[in-house]
Amino acid sequence: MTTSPVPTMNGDSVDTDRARTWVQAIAAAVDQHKDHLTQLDSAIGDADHGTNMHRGFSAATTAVAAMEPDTVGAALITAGTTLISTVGGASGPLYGGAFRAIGKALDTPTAGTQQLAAALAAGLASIQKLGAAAPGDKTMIDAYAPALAAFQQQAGAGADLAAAATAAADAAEVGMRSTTPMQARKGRASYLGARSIGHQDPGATSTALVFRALAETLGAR
Amino acid sequence: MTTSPVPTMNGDSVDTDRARTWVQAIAAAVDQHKDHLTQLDSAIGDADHGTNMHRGFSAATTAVAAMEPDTVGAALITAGTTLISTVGGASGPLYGGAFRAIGKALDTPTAGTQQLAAALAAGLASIQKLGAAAPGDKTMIDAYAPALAAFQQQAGAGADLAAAATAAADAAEVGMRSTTPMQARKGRASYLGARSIGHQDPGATSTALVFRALAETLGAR
Amino acid sequence: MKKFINAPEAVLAEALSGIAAAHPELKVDAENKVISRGDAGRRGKVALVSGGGSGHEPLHGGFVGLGMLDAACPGEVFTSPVPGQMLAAAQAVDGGAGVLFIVKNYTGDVLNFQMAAELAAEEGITVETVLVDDDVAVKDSTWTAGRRGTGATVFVEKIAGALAEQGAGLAAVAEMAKRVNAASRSFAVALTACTTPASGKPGFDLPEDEMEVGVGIHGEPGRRREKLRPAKEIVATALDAILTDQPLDTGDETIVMVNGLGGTPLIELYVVFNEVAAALADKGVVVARNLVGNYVTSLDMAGASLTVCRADADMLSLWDAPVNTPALRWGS
Amino acid sequence: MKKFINAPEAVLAEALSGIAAAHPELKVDAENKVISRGDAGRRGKVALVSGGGSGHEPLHGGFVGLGMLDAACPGEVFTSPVPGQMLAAAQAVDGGAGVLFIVKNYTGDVLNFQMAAELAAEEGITVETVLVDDDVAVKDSTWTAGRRGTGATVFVEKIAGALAEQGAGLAAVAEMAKRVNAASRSFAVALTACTTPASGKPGFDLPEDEMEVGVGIHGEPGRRREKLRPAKEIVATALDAILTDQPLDTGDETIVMVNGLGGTPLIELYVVFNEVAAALADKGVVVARNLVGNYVTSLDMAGASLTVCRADADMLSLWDAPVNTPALRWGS
Ligand SMILES: Nc1ncnc2c1ncn2[C@@H]1O[C@H](COP(=O)(O)OP(=O)(O)O)[C@@H](O)[C@H]1O
Ligand SMILES: Nc1ncnc2c1ncn2[C@@H]1O[C@H](COP(=O)(O)OP(=O)(O)O)[C@@H](O)[C@H]1O
Ligand SMILES: [Mg+2]
Ligand SMILES: [Mg+2]
Ligand SMILES: [Mg+2]
Ligand SMILES: [Mg+2]
Repeated sequence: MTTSPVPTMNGDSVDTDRARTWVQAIAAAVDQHKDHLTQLDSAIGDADHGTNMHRGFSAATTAVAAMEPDTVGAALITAGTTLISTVGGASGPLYGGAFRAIGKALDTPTAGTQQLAAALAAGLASIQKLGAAAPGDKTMIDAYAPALAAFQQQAGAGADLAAAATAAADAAEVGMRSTTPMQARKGRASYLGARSIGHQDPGATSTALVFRALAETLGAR
Repeated sequence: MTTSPVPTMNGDSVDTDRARTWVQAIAAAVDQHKDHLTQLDSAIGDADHGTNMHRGFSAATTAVAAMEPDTVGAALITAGTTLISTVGGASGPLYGGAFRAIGKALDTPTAGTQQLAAALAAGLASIQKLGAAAPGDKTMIDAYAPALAAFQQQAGAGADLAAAATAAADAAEVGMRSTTPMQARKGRASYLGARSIGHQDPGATSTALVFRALAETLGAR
Repeated sequence: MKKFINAPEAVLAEALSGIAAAHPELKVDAENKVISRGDAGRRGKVALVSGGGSGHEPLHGGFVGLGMLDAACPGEVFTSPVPGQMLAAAQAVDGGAGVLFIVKNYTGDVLNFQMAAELAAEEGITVETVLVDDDVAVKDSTWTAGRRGTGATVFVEKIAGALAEQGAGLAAVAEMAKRVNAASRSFAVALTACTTPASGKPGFDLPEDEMEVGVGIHGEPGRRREKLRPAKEIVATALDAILTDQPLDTGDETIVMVNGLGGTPLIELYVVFNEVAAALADKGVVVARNLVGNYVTSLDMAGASLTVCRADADMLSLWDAPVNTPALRWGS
Repeated sequence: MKKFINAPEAVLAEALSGIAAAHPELKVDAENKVISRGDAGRRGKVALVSGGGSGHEPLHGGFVGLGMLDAACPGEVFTSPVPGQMLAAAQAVDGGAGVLFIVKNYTGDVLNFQMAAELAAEEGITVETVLVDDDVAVKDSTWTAGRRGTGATVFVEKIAGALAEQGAGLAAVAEMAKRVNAASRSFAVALTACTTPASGKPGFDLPEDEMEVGVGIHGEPGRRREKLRPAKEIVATALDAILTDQPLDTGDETIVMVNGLGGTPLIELYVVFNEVAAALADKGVVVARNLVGNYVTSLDMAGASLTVCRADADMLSLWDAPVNTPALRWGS
């Protein structure tokens, strides 16, 4: 997950274009890491997470490209709805619901760090409400929760969007790696019992891609 | 196919005991070469020739052991009938019919070289009548026909049984090896067309065992 | 990867088209990916809808027809279908008496069917949901995803389908489906991994003398790996897991399925059934009905699952009721 | 070797015992290894007997029942049964109207059934024999063993069985069986070899990107080895071989079977059938009836065969007649 230099023209607010760019950036990252995600899912799941994410975010990219959104959230709601209607599996409703929740919390033409922090929190709440998983269960939450905490902490400390998103992406990757020694208690990997230990969770891995894409979109270097 | 020294007490006639011993010797050889026969059949057939021969000759040995035969042929007829009723496949009726034909031609308490030559000829005739294969078709006939010819030639030249049977066994092995470059025209291997070339025929291989067992039984060294 | 396909992405659409060509008595909605009965939507009949990832054929599409499902929604291979599909299915088959969703207990299936149920309710369709969770290889607990749904799905679909066909109401059909699930337990063993079209590689490597014990139907490894053992001992392990969870008494009547996971020769399934029948007879348990064959597969996995349902008289008589689907057919 | 068995030598006997337990409506003679209809030997009904090596299940035992076979004699795996078995079967099912032996054209099957026919004649049973030889991968010639019998066996058994059920005489039933065979052609492709219990190893090694074209059902390699190709092209190859041998005209009606060889997922068979249906539609050929599934298998071989029968009105109506066997069941 390398970071390419992106101009930071609008460092302290997200606009409708950037929301769209985020979706596209996730799609690009998923495209690049598709086989890796599927491989991770092959070890402790059913070998479809890469294909699932790819199908969903390709469709979401197409859907948001066709829009003329008025609010930051509009594109994200569309992306979420598209994920729900194209992905299937566990990740479809979980990511779909999260993006819809994030989008609904961004019903303004632009949004700042605090507002984005609240929106990301709504996303996590949606995942937890649907999936009933807790941190430590070896799911996407183990990347999402620390990412959100880092973002909130930076936002509270007055950091700009790029800095907050970069901190979130870094924390997501740490969280992603922390899933390796965990024993899964939710999702398909839980069927393996102790044998799920020693493998990185595919959903936590895609969540790290989502936050890295956000950091890139918001201008991190 | 090594030859163990067997006492040549009755060099110029076969008796009822020797007929039985022949069947047992074939069973022992088949037992030893079972996997090899199956392996050959795996390359150009259906991987059952070793199992088939083993099932048949085990049953035949049991059947002849329980007999008190009056004629040389009686045990061979029983062996043939047992092969027919236990082997199945192509080799069951072919070998079964052959042993029955050989046995019928030996309806005397003892038999000499000439009579055995005629009996072996009756065996080949049975195989050809049932299976309609000719020399060169890559079947057991390619071992049987040269073996019979060698036996007949030795018998005509006044050789004793052991010498004739040894010549037959040697010729059967040459014939067996000659099947490798042939393209099969009969049996299952024929389905492979040109791809049957380069593989030794399993039935010719078991026929070589049959003649080597005869030579051993009749006292070859 | 060796498969009779044109492209991994095209498998589902092309298979659906093949199903449509092979079974003109079914309706196949290619756009929404819904397979339904030719006479679906009959007024007053409770409609049964199931679905799940593809790769388990004949489940579920092969069980659409008289006396069983009204519609099936196949997802991508090993991926739950999406709510829109399920909604389209519910709309296609609702005859005003409501729709029963039969959902195998996997997070993806549960969440997507849950969303579909909400959408259907918004459209004025009454939906009940039954979760199938029969796999005793997975420990049940409120802290986990719970047990997987596997072989019992066939029993639930058959028996609830028969009851719906007889005109029972939604609550009664849902209740029966739950009873069948509650009475059923499954356990599976695999000798090889399966290969999904998208991943192109077997899900795991298994040495020539080992087996995966307690596997699911999505190519995941099982609870543990063991040395391969004779059929008799494998059956003893499976039955033991099942009977520990749900003891059976002398005289209890059962419906038993020995199911192939896709790559197991039928002759072996009969060898397995022979052991199951003998072991249950030893315990005085009656195998009143049985299925031996490939019903809930996992692509090309060489493996077998055992499902035992303690069946009461109602269940047995509904089991015997006519069924006319591509994969299950009897009665008139 | 990984199989759900106890011992290679015990497979056949134990599977037969499993079949007996699973299908109480059939009679299984464990000693003679004969599976027959519960009501076999009905006076005046022509009896159909088939058999062959085991490992092709559901063929033949799965086709014993109303409207199809009266008895099946399973041999050892891939080994023709013996004459004594066939005689026992003929004796068990003869109702005085004669027995039709349905024999797949393999040297072993032909010779053993020939001997059985002689034995039966000695017992006063009238026997007719029909040879099934539909596999166009093998060139027909008086100098060779001739074509193999494969998928068409199912068509012959179904259609001749229906005619016998209607009370037709032996000559008419035999004649119909021959007509069906003459109208049928098959071709098969394999992606992997199968492993017999006795040999314990796959019959051949096939690289990850190659397939065997023109294979039989006994694990032998095919006519040639080729690079693996998309389903569409594989179907084109198979259809081309079939139609070159027996051209079909626009408007011709056919019964088509896409058959799995044991290790092929059903979803792939539907992808294949989709291609077959499209290709035949292109030529104006009508697929009037079809079967998609595992009917004539080769243990765990991943492979598929295509059988096309040009069916006249008689054949179609006999096809539709009721059949009630473990593997094929319809009508009432
Ligand atoms: N209950 C849950 N809560 C949060 N995340 C979950 C839950 N169940 C599964 N996941 C996530 O979903 C990922 C798997 O997604 P995917 O493979 O697309 O779906 P499926 O498991 O249905 O095949 C897991 O790696 C895990 O991170
Ligand atoms: N028509 C025939 N005439 C003579 N021998 C034959 C004929 N057909 C097959 N065989 C012999 O039988 C052998 C195969 O025997 P076996 O494997 O036991 O039977 P099957 O081919 O039925 O599996 C072949 O190797 C060949 O030597
Ligand atoms: Mg997955
Ligand atoms: Mg053979
Ligand atoms: Mg999945
Ligand atoms: Mg054979």
